[in-house]
Formats: sequence, structure tokens, C-alpha cells
Amino acid sequence: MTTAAETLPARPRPSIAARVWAFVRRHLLAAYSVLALVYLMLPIAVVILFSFNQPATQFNYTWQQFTLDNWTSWDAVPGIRDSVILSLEIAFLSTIMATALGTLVALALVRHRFRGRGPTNLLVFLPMATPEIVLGASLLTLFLQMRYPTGFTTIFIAHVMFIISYVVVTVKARLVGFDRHLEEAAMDLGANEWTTFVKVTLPLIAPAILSAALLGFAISIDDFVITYFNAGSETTFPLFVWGAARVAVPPQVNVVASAIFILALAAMTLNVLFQSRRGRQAKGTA
Amino acid sequence: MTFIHRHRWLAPLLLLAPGLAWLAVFFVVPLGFLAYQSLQSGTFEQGYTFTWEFSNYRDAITGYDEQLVRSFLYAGIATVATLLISYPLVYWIAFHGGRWKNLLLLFIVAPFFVTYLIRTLAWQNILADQGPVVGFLRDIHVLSADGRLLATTVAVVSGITYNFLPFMALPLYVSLEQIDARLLEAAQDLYASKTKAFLRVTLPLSAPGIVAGTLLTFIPAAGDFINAQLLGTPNQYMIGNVIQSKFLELIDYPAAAALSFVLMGLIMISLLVYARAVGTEKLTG
Amino acid sequence: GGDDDGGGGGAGTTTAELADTLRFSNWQLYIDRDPNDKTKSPSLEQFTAQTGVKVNYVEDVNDNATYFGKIQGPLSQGRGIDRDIIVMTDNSRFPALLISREWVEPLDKGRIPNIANLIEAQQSPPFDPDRTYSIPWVSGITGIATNLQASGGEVVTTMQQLLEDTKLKGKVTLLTEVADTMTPIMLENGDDPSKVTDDSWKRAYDRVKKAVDAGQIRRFTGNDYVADLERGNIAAAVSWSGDVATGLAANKDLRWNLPEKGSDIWTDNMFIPLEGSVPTASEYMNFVLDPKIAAMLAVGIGYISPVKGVKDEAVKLDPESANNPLIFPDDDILSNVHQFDSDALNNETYTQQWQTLLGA
Amino acid sequence: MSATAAPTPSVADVRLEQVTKGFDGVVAVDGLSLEIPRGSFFALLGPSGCGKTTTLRMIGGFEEPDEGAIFLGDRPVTGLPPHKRDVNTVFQSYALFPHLTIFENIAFGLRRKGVKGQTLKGRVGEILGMVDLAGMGDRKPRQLSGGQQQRVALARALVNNPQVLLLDEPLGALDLKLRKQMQLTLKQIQHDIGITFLHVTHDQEEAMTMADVIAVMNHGRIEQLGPPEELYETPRTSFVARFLGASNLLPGTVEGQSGVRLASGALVHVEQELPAAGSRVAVGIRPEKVRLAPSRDGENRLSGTIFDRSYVGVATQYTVKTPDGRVSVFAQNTQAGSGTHEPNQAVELSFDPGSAFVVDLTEEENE
Amino acid sequence: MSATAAPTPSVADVRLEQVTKGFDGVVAVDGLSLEIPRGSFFALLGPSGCGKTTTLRMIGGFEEPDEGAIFLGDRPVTGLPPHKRDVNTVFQSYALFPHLTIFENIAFGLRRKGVKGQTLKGRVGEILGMVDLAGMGDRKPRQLSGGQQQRVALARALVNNPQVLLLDEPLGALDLKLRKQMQLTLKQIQHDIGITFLHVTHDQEEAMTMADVIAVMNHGRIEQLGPPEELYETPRTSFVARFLGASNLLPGTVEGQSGVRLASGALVHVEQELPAAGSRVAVGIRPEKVRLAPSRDGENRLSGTIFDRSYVGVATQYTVKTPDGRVSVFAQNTQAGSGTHEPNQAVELSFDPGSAFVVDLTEEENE
Ligand SMILES: Nc1ncnc2c1ncn2[C@@H]1O[C@H](COP(=O)(O)OP(=O)(O)OP(=O)(O)O)[C@@H](O)[C@H]1O
Ligand SMILES: Nc1ncnc2c1ncn2[C@@H]1O[C@H](COP(=O)(O)OP(=O)(O)OP(=O)(O)O)[C@@H](O)[C@H]1O
Ligand SMILES: [Mg+2]
Ligand SMILES: [Mg+2]
Repeated sequence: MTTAAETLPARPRPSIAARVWAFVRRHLLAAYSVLALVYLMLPIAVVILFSFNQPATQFNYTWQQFTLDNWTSWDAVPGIRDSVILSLEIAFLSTIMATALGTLVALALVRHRFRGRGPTNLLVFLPMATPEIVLGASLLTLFLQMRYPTGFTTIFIAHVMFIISYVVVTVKARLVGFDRHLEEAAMDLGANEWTTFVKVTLPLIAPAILSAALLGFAISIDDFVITYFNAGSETTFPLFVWGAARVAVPPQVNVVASAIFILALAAMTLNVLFQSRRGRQAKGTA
Repeated sequence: MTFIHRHRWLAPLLLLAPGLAWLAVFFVVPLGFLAYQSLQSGTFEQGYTFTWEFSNYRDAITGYDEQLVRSFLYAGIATVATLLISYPLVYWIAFHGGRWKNLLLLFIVAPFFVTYLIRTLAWQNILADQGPVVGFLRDIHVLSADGRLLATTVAVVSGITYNFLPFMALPLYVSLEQIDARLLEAAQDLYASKTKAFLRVTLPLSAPGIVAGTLLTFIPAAGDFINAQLLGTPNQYMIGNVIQSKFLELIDYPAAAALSFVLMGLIMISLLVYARAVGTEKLTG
Repeated sequence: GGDDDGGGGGAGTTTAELADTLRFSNWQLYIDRDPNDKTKSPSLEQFTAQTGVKVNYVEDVNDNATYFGKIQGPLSQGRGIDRDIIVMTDNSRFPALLISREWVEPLDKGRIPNIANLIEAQQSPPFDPDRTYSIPWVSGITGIATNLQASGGEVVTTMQQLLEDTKLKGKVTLLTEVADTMTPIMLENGDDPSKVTDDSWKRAYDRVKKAVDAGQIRRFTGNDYVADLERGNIAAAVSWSGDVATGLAANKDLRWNLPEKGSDIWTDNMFIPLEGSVPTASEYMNFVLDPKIAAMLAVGIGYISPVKGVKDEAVKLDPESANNPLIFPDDDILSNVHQFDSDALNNETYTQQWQTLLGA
Repeated sequence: MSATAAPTPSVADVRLEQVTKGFDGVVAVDGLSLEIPRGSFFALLGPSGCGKTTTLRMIGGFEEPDEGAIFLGDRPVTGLPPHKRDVNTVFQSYALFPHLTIFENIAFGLRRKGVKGQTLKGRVGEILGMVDLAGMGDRKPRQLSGGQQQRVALARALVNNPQVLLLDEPLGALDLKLRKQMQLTLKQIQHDIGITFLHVTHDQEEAMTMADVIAVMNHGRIEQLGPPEELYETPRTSFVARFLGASNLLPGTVEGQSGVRLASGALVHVEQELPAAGSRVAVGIRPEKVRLAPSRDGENRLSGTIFDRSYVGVATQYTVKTPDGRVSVFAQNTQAGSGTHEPNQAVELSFDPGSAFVVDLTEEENE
Repeated sequence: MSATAAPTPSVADVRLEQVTKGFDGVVAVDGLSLEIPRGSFFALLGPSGCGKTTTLRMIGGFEEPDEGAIFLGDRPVTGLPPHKRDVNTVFQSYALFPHLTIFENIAFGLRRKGVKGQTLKGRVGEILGMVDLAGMGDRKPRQLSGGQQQRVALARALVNNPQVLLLDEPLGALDLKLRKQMQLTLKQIQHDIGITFLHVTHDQEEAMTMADVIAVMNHGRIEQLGPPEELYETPRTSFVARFLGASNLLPGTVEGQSGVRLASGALVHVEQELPAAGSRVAVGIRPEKVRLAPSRDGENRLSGTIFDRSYVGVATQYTVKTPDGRVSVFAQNTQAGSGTHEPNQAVELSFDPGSAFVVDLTEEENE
């Protein structure tokens, strides 16, 4: 049988065919996926591209020539600066608030068996199952009935309200895979509930919380409908765009959009790296 | 803290209280007010008074059946489209993405980070009558010489499809990513070709993702009005457009409120039907 | 209304009562801009220089209905809207509403000597016969704009072409403002737009509806028709005169015509919403009624000024636009434009029908 | 019965009194009483699902008993949270903190007690040496092999030198070779530092080689408790007889003190004293105590034919068909070659009355 | 070398020729040649990471060899996708389809082959009975215990009665008792249906009790191949000697055919023929073949003192300190009581030259 090495038969025919076919098929899928990704990226590319355009008229549709002016003087359009600042303020505050509240709810849902988990889950799920326009409208009704003036506060309230659910879902998903023994081990080693939470639970679910926060931020800064109903005389960036779209969207709008996009992407990338590192760590003891 | 330890049943309450309170006050209560308002009668000029005006609902349905049907039709088509577009892509990422997985995933969520309106405006620009896309389609005679995409149903539906694609793709990815590759090997070991293995194992196991994705896509799509507004014409207007204008322009609160509830109601009904089909636990997950 | 926003109010004569900021909501592209720095407005800066009152100028009026919808909430509760001046069009039902609801403060005429500069046509509009609550901002004429490329070289001059010429199918937009669209149609129908009857309304309405159902009409728009027209997505649009002066000037393929059978003229008016600072607002209104300033505005935004003697000032600023008939219309234009019936604007049934036509 | 069975040692380090714990319906631990002598290596042995972990978790403070009391030393600890109990646990899954280095993992408990600086370094370094992981302090858990992680878990618990160390199948996740090796290490360490070990396992061999005292659990109760030898040589129930090593159990009836009459009619003598005549019993004999040879006088004998032979290297295992059922015989391979007897060969089996034991079946059947 | 060692059977069911497989740098399988006789129970035994699973996966078609060829029967299958190969695998993780009932899990393969209706029901029911899970058909996998799931995995593979059944540590996840029991079941089933089993394990006892032929793998190569007895009694390398059961290896130098001179100077005789005089070797002797008693004539003898004694029920294990290192002795407990000798007692060890073996260290040291 040691001699078998010399008499090795040539690779049988069908296998080659099979291999080729498999190859083709795998790459068909790949090709399709690339196309799909292009489709996803196309509008974004357009937006970014035209942020460098120097339109002849007030209309930024046809490519004229490359310029950086729009970036250097991104706030050269009346109102845009305030709207961006407002959007950021709202996004930050509501994200922090919603993440805090949502994380606690998620913890309760995953960690504790208590009566009324069903209803709780439902209450968390419903806002996501309600069209934005209804959320916005009903909130507006509330504020009208309460004779509460719409403005910054009402936008904040609204955003927290619809971000919470997303936070809960995101954090919950990650918590499910969390090894309870780690916390027990901590308590076993003399840490009380609080120390355990700070030293063990928090560091381990931090990535989950972080990505939940990122998601929340994205949703908040992107929201038009609900804000449209409850903004009063305030103007967030999406509202500004809406207004601008009535006449002509200046390239500066593309600039801001591109900037938000790039920053968000950067944040996500960092988070992803962070995640995968944590992921590997978690597996270490799993 | 030892206190907590002794009264464990308290812990969940303390954790839940703030979040649920917020949802109760700013989600449930407003719906109550909306319901209240939907039963008022009167005009903007004379003001509105609560009179159990159930006819508002009848009027809402009879008066805007067109837009209602459209909303659910468009949302339905768009949902199916997102599924068809994103499934192969996500599948590829989950199973062939290797160490690029997370990066590729970023591409899928990327649209999230460009303001919804601007995304849509970008499409407005891409699909413009004088734009390259229409030009190309005219050249290959998919469109007639004076045919157009903008301000058509196609534009609106594809707008919705694009805007909600990530909502479908992400849950899909999660469920696909969790599938143990060894199950597929087992299937092939049991004489299932790659295709069969996909149909019999991968697909059923990704069902939860499909369910979640469908919900996250269909519901907001049914209530959307931006796409119809920016990419369509009055003939594409959806129920969202009506609610929006009744609320903010005509200030016809009762009608708007009634419409909102009709929309909600129809969505809930379709959810229940759907739940029947796929099992409830998958919905509230 | 209350004066409790620190803006002060009622009659007064000293600048002491002026608020330090004037909060001004206006339509987009509706103020003169420094060509070098679009964030600056010469006229506003001059106002600040003269009175020491800074101006917080917000372009958040997109169309009458939406803006009214936005502000009516607080106003209906007797609360202010953080604005001292808002601008609304007289061919909508809202100016009348604002006044009848007492949602606007009476002007401090004592601070507005320049009111004398108003042209006759503007001295007593039906909704505010003796200008107790309002001062006109500018006026505009509704016409038909054509993009020759998209229309195949044909210039559109009649509503008949617009509504029935199949060559333009799907490449036509009308304006959401009922008056702007209906006036020229009624005129073509031989009806009097200033005295709308159910029959004349029906005749006009049916024509529009027919066009809509036939897919002739692409959209009903506010200013946003400009973009579509400029890009050639649409061939012809019911259009406001000033937009030509501003947006369309650059594009050589664009033409603007007054419909052959005539069209409507409208005026945007400044109001002081509840709790607005009456003295400050009045000061500003007086300021813009000064021919010099009025000329700056007229030339800057390309609309018709309600102030006497503007043309002479305009010549000094910019001779070319001084000869622009859209900004300084000659008599045969003026004789061919009419005001839409204000009662018709408040007619519930008409409004309902119109809204359903708009698709919402 | 388990209560009375427990030996009453000088000092008890852990004491359970009539502890009962159920999970929604399922009774996990059922009126269990137990005393664990100070400094002993105590093994809790039982099949999966018998309640071992639950018992451990109650001692650790992660579960509260539904009934009964738990004492550490003389101090009742019921209701005390885990971090207030002077016991430490080595979890089956190790539960190492993935975000902390090995050093910080081990230092965790000490830091909670406020140990700092050099003292801390010293203590941790020392223990790292003991489980020979010196120099690994800076790694993260995921960078260690299973066996190493296991030793870290051990060190993390030991460094606090607790009154009692609880180990829940600490070797369960290791492969055979590593397990054997860790068994020695553990035994060694316990011997050196002399604190009480409560070791949960379902591997009887592990329990026998390591423990001073073994408690065999079944269905949340303790079936028998005692030193390994006692349990092995004289199991009191058929469960213990079967669970602790292999046993041949030959059913029969007691005939006075003379012996037990088997089903086949054969009479076997047993030195151990017998229950009342007529009561149903099983005579137990360990495979290694059965000889495949004619009986010398005084020995019991059975005859049968060899049904199966299996070679396991160290020994050859025969299964012999007899009128009283199959009897398995363990014959050490003192010579090369797979044993002396062939399948289907007729053989005589003999065993010494002294090495046989008796299990009373009556009470078991009543259960 | 493994090749020559392989018995040349009538028909080979699986044949590997010079198969090599690497994963980005790591060589998992290294020029491995192998023949698995039809109908045999073949065990692939080796430490973790030695390439067992990889070998199996190549036969199953889940990996393609970098070099070499694989034959099922006489048919080369290299490049053939798994579903075209008439082999079935029982995965270590079971890999049961969570969304399908037990019945559907088992029916999966048959349905692919187009079996339907009553035939299907019949086949599945039959196999369910065989692994006694009758009546469990409607459950979902997660509703079964580990052992039951394991049997389902087995049934799912067997029901297709493939030419060869591949088992990758099928019992790895089960606890000891269950494992022993499943070993019998497996052996029984293989005996009944008589198809070829290729069983991967790292548990040497498992391999010995179950397999007809064992191949011991190390570092992707086969160290030795043969029937259990041959491997156990005459291991050719110290790795095999150690991995397959316990061994005492006493280093020394060959002195002609007369015997081996140990480090201590003692001369031991070995029946097995020796390598050239002067070559470094180790004399191997299994613990159970060492007697704690003065040597009879012709026997080798060593003397030392008892260092440790450990009672494991079936036997007592002694560790004896000798000039040539520690020697462990396995003494069956033929009587009640934990053996005869006390720690620190001076003893004489003796063993028969026939039961000793020799491992040539020179070539190993060259590696
Ligand atoms: N948290 C729990 N909820 C419900 N039932 C539980 C819980 N923990 C344990 N049980 C049940 O209690 C019984 C005893 O469980 P326990 O874990 O103590 O057994 P064990 O002896 O540790 O088993 P193993 O050897 O498999 O670890 C089992 O029937 C188990 O199903
Ligand atoms: N997919 C893979 N990618 C990279 N390396 C691999 C892969 N599969 C196996 N290896 C490497 O190949 C070697 C053999 O792996 P294999 O799984 O065959 O060992 P094994 O004998 O099955 O071990 P175990 O008994 O632990 O299952 C190991 O070093 C392993 O790290
Ligand atoms: Mg346990
Ligand atoms: Mg393996």
C-alpha cells in the first residue's frame, strides 16, 4: 500500500464538473451580492458626490464642477447651522435617556422571571408596530389636549419614546447569551449586587449598550415624521431639508448628510471592532 | 443591596418602572387621546366637541378606501421586494462573509445613516426624467420614449423598498448568522443537495428573521407618506399623506384621528392573520 | 393678546419698548441676499443698524395651509408662537381667519407713518379693509412657465393647452393654492373669479378634475414646481412671477407668460401673531414701506412692491430689473389680473372638493 | 434515613438540616440532611439531575431552600447573600471573567476584601505558582487551554482561603487524561491547605479516588454516606451497588442466618448479617471478586457458560450466563494475551462469602 | 510504516492513499494511508488535535484533501460532494435539525432518496425501536436528553444503511454511565447490521472495548495500527504505550539478546526480540502485569518502597519508588479491603519477560 502513492489515479471527471459548477454558483451569489450592495450605496454615493458640486443655479442636480467650498462653508445657508445643532442636541439627550431606560427594562426582562412579562414585552413591541405617523399624531394630540407648547421638550419626549423599544430589543438580544454564572461567581467572590453590576455585568454588556445607543442616535437624528408633528416652531435638520426641498436643496445639505454618514460609519466601525474582540473574549469562557 | 437580595421580586419592578412609565405616558395615553379625538364632531371653524361620532370611522373608510388599499398594496409589494433583494445578499454575508462579515454588514445599515429625506431626494434625482437611469431604460425600450419613472407607482414602491431594506436585512442576518453550519453538513451528509439543504434546513431556520423583518418593514411602510410625496403624484398618495394633511393642513383632527385608528386597526388585523400563520412567540420575540 | 414676552406692546413712541430681537417668519427666497454671503441680508442689516434690533429671520413658511396648521395650535390656546411677524397670502382663507379669530395683534399705526406710501390697490384689501392688522409684503402674478426642451419647443400660453394638450401629458403641474389655479381657468371659461358661483366653480373644477383623471397633471405643488421645471421633469407649470426672476432666470429654455385670458394677482401680508412685539414689528413694517428699502426687496426677490415710487429707487439700484415687467408690471398686464373671491376661499364645500382633488 | 446515616464528626463545617428545594413542581432536593466534617474532602456523587448542583447552590447562597436550614460552622446562613458567606465555588463552566486578566480574575475576591498593593501581588503570585500558572497572569482567559482555565477557576476560589470550597464537577469539561491529572492536583492541594472541599461529580471513579467521604445522592435524597471503601464493599441499596462500580446482584430469599436461597435454588453464604428470614434480598458480588475457577471449600459456587468476553487491556471482562442471570467477571491480565477462557465454555464461578454483600429489596420495592 | 502494519483484508471499504490536508499552515493530516476492512468496527484513536475529525470530514466529503486520494470500495470519491457519497456521519454535536421532529430528522435522508408513505413510516419506526426511542417520534430534539439525542443522531444515520458509518466522538458529550451503556448499544447494532463503522475517539478504553481494529493517530500520522490486543501488548512507540492505557517505561540500553541494562544497573530480560545491542530503549511493563511479590525464577525483579496507595474499588493502585523511577502497580481487589501493602513498606516487584515490551527510543529522539 505504500506503493499506492505512485499509482494515484487522476482526479475523476465528475468531480471537476462539480467543482466548476460549485465555483460558478458561489460566484453568482457573490456577484449578485455586490450588485445589491451597489444598489444600497448608489443614493449615498450621489449625495456625497453632489456635496462637492458647484451648481450653476440654486439647483444642485447636474454636475458642474468639483469644489470644497460647500464643505468649508457648510453653514453658508441661513438656518442650516441651527437645525444641525438642534438635531445633535436632541439626538444626544434622547439617546442617553432612552438607552438608560431601555437597558434597565432589558435587564429586567432577561434576568427576572416575574408576572406580566408578556404584557411588558407587548408594551415594548407595540411602538415599533405602530406607524410613525400615528405615534406623531397621537403625541401631538396629547400635547394639544394638555395645552403643552410643542418645541424642544416635546421633540425630546417623542424621540425617547420611540427609541426605547429599539434599545430594549437590541440589548435584550445580547443579554440572552450572557452567562449568569459570571455574576454568581462575582457574588461568590464577595461582590455585592452593585459591585457585581459595575465590575462584571456592565463591562460585559457594554458593547450591546453601545450599539443600542448608536442605533438610537441614528434613528433620532434621522427622524422626520414624528418630529414634523411635534416640533412646533423648532426646526431639526430633517425638517430643514423638508423645507429646502420645497424650493431647492443647497449642496450644504449634502455636506451635512455626508458628514453625519461618515461619522456614524466611523463610530459603527469602531463598535464592530470592539464587538468582535469582546465576542472572542466571551467565547473564551463559554 | 442586601435588601434587594432579600426582596428579589422587587428588583424587576425597580428596573422596569422608569422605562415602562415613559412608554405608558407618552405612548399609551396619547393613543387614548387620539381615540377620544377620533369620536369628536364639528369643523375647524366651529371647533370640535366629543359626541361619540362613530361616523368619522365610516367616512374615513369610505372616503379614503383608495389610499388605504394603496398603502397596504405598496407596503406589501415593498416588503416582498426587500425580502427578495436582501435574502441572497445577507445569506452571502452570513455564510461566505468570512472575517469581512461585520464590515459588509455595515454596508447594509449604511443607508440608516443618511437622513431618510435625503435618501429619498437622492432617488428623486437618480430617477429624474432627464437622468441616466430613465435614459438607459428608454434606450433599451423598457420605457417608451416619453415614459418616466419619477411620479409613478414604480418610483414610490422602489423608494419604500430602498428605505426599509435595512429593517428586513438586519433581522434576517441575525437569524441566518445563528445557523450552525454543521446542520447544513448534516443535511448534505443525508443526501441533500446544496439546494435541498437550503430549502429544508436553512430556510426554515431563518424563518424567525423573515418574520421579524416582515413586521419591521411592512408596518412603517404602510404608514409612510414621504415616498408618495416626493416620488409620486396624488394618484400614488397613501393613507399617510391623508392623515398628515388632515392633521397639519386641514386641521380636521377627528377625521385624521379616525384614519389613524383605521390604519392601526388594519395593521393589527394583518398582524393577527400573520401571527396565525407563523406563531405568536416569533412576533413579540 | 398678552404682552408678557418682554417685547412690550400697545402704543408707544420710544425705542425703549423695542424688543432686542425681531422674530420674523417668511417664505423661502423672499428676502434680499448679499450675493457674496447668502446668510446676510442688506435690508435686514440696515434695519438693525437703524434700530439696534437684531433680526431672527426664519424661512419656515412653506405653504399657507401647512404653516397655519403649525401655528394654529398655540394661537387657538391664546399663546404666542415665538414670532413677531408672519407672512400669509391674501388668496388663501387664512388672513381672514387670523383676524376673525383675533389671533393677531393690531398694528401700532403710530409707528407706521410710511403706511401712506401704499399704492391705492393695497390700501383696503377685503380681509382687512383699513389695514388694522396687516401690511403687504409683496405681490405676485400667477402665470404659466414653460420649459421649451421638455415641451418640444412649444410655448404654453393658455390653460387650455396646459389642461388638455396631450403632448404635455404627465408633464404639467398646478399650484396647490386654489386661487392660483382656478382664477386663470375661470377667466378662460368666461367666468368672473372675483364673484365665484357654484356653476362657475363647477365648470372650472370639472376641467381640472378631468385633467387630473386623465393623468395630464403630474402634481399639485408649492414652490417645488420650480425644481421639476428647471430639470425638465415637467414641461409647463402654473407659476408665480417672482420665481422666474429668481430661480428660472439662469435657464435659457424657460419662458413665463401671463395666460391669454388673464390670471390672478395676490399679495403676501405681514401679521403680528399673539404675543408678538407690536412696537418692534410695527417699526419693521414702517421700515419696509420706505421706498428705498422696498426697492431693495423688489429687486432682490423679483416680486411686485406695494409701495409708491419704488421704480425710481430701483433704477438707481439695478436698471435692468427696473425694466422687468414682472417686477414693475405695465398697465396692460395689471388690467389683465384679478383677485380671487375671498368668500369662495372660505367655502367649506369648495375647500373639501379641492382637497380631494389634491389627493389628500 | 440518610439523616441517621450521617456520621457525627467532631466539628461539622457545613450542616444541612432537612433541606428541601423544588423548581416549579420538580422536587430537586428532598428533605436532605448532611454534615460535612471540617477539613474533609467530601464528594457528592449522583446521576445527572439528582440535585447535586442545587444542593451546592443552596450552600453557596445562589438558591434559597424552600424548607430546612443550612449552617456554616454553627452559623445559620439561610437568607444570607452569597457575598456574605465564607464559601467559594468553582463553577463547572469556570465562569472566568472574560474581560479581566488572569491576575485580575484571581485578585477579584481579594480586592473586594480591600487587599491591595504588594500583599495582593504576593497572594495572587503565590496561588498562581501553586496551580503552576506562574507568569500567565497577564493573559486573558480565552488565551488559556481548558485545563489551564480550570486551574485559574480553582486559584480564584482558593486565594480567598474560604472556610469551605465548593466544586461543581470541576473536571467535567476536561478530557480523560487531563481529568486524571487534575484529580491528583486537586487532592494534593486539598491535602496541603487542609480546608474543606465539597466536590460534586457524577463520575464514581473520580469520587472514589479523591474523597475521604462520599455521599451518594439519588432523586434529591442521600442514599448512603461513608468512606469510599465502606460504600464500595457494603452498599446498602441496589442503586448504590450499581452506581458505585459494577455489581452482580443475584435475587433470592433469606433462609435464616444460614444464607440466601437464590432463584435457581442454589444457596449462597454471606458473612454480612442478614435481614429477617424470608425477606427478599439480592446477594451482591463485585466482578473482580468472582473467580473463574472451581470453588475452594467455604466458598460459594455458581456454574454457567461464558457468554461474552471483552478485552480491556488491563483486564478481561467475562459475562457468564448462570441460572440466576448474567454474572460479569473481572480478570486482571497478569499475563500477555486476552485471558484464559473462551466463549461458550462451561465454567464454574466461585466467590468468598466475606466479599459478598446483601441488599434488602423489600423496602426498595415498597418505594 | 502504518501501511505495512495494516492487515491486508479481503475487501477494503474505505481506502485513503497518502492523504494530506492542511489549514492555513497547520498540517492537520500528514500523508496518511489507511485501509478499513469491510464490516469492521474501526477505531481512530488519538489525542485532541491530532487530525481525527479532519480525516473523517475528508471521507465524508466536507473537506477536500490537498494531496492523495480517497476510495469508497473501489470507487474514488475525491471531489464528490457529501450527498453523493454513500457514507453517513454521526456528528459529535449530533447536529439534529432543531425545527424538525425526531421522526422527520430520521426521515430526512430517506425522503431525499424518495422513500415515501408506509415504507418511510415503517423504516423510521423500525430504527426508532432499535435505538429504543419508539413513541418519541413527535418530539422536537430539544425535548430529549443528551443520551436520547445521541441515539437519534445514530438512528438518523443508520436508517439510510450506508456503506460506511462515520462516528466523530459520538459519546463524547455523554456522562460516564450513559457512555458505557451506549458503547454496548453501538457495538450490538454494528454486530447486528454488519456495516463498517469508523469510530473516532480520544478515549482509549472506549476504543479498546469496541473496536476490531484500532489506528492510533498522532500529529496527523498513524503511529500504529492493529487489533486492540496487539497495540496494547506490544506498542511500538512510547506514545502508543502511554496513550493506550498506563505503562511503566524503564529506560535502558540493549545488551545483546541477553536483555536490557536499566539505568539502575539492573538487567531485565524481555522475550520480544531486541534492537541492535547498545541502542537506547525503554522496557515497558503494564501495571497489571507487575506483581508485588518476590519473583519466581525466570521473572524479572525490581525492588523499591511503596510511595502511594490508592483504592479504586475494583483494584488498588500502588506507586512504587524504584531506582529506575516510579512504577505503578495494579492489584485487583480479589478480597474485600483495600489491598495488602502499606505505604513506605519495602517491596519486591516482579514481572514475566513475556509480558514486557520494548520501545526503541533512538528513532523517537531523532524526530
Ligand atoms: N433553575 C431551574 N429551574 C427548573 N428546574 C431546575 C432548575 N435547576 C435545576 N432544576 C431541576 O432540578 C433537578 C436537579 O437539578 P441539578 O442541576 O441539581 O441536578 P445535578 O445533579 O446537578 O445534575 P447534573 O449532574 O446534570 O449537573 C433537575 O431535575 C433539574 O431539571
Ligand atoms: N477549519 C479549520 N481551520 C483551521 N484549522 C483547523 C480546522 N479544522 C481543524 N484544524 C486544525 O487541524 C488540527 C486537527 O484538527 P482535528 O479537529 O482534526 O483534531 P481532532 O483529532 O478531531 O481533535 P479533537 O479530538 O479535539 O476533536 C488541529 O490543530 C486544528 O487546530
Ligand atoms: Mg450539576
Ligand atoms: Mg474532533
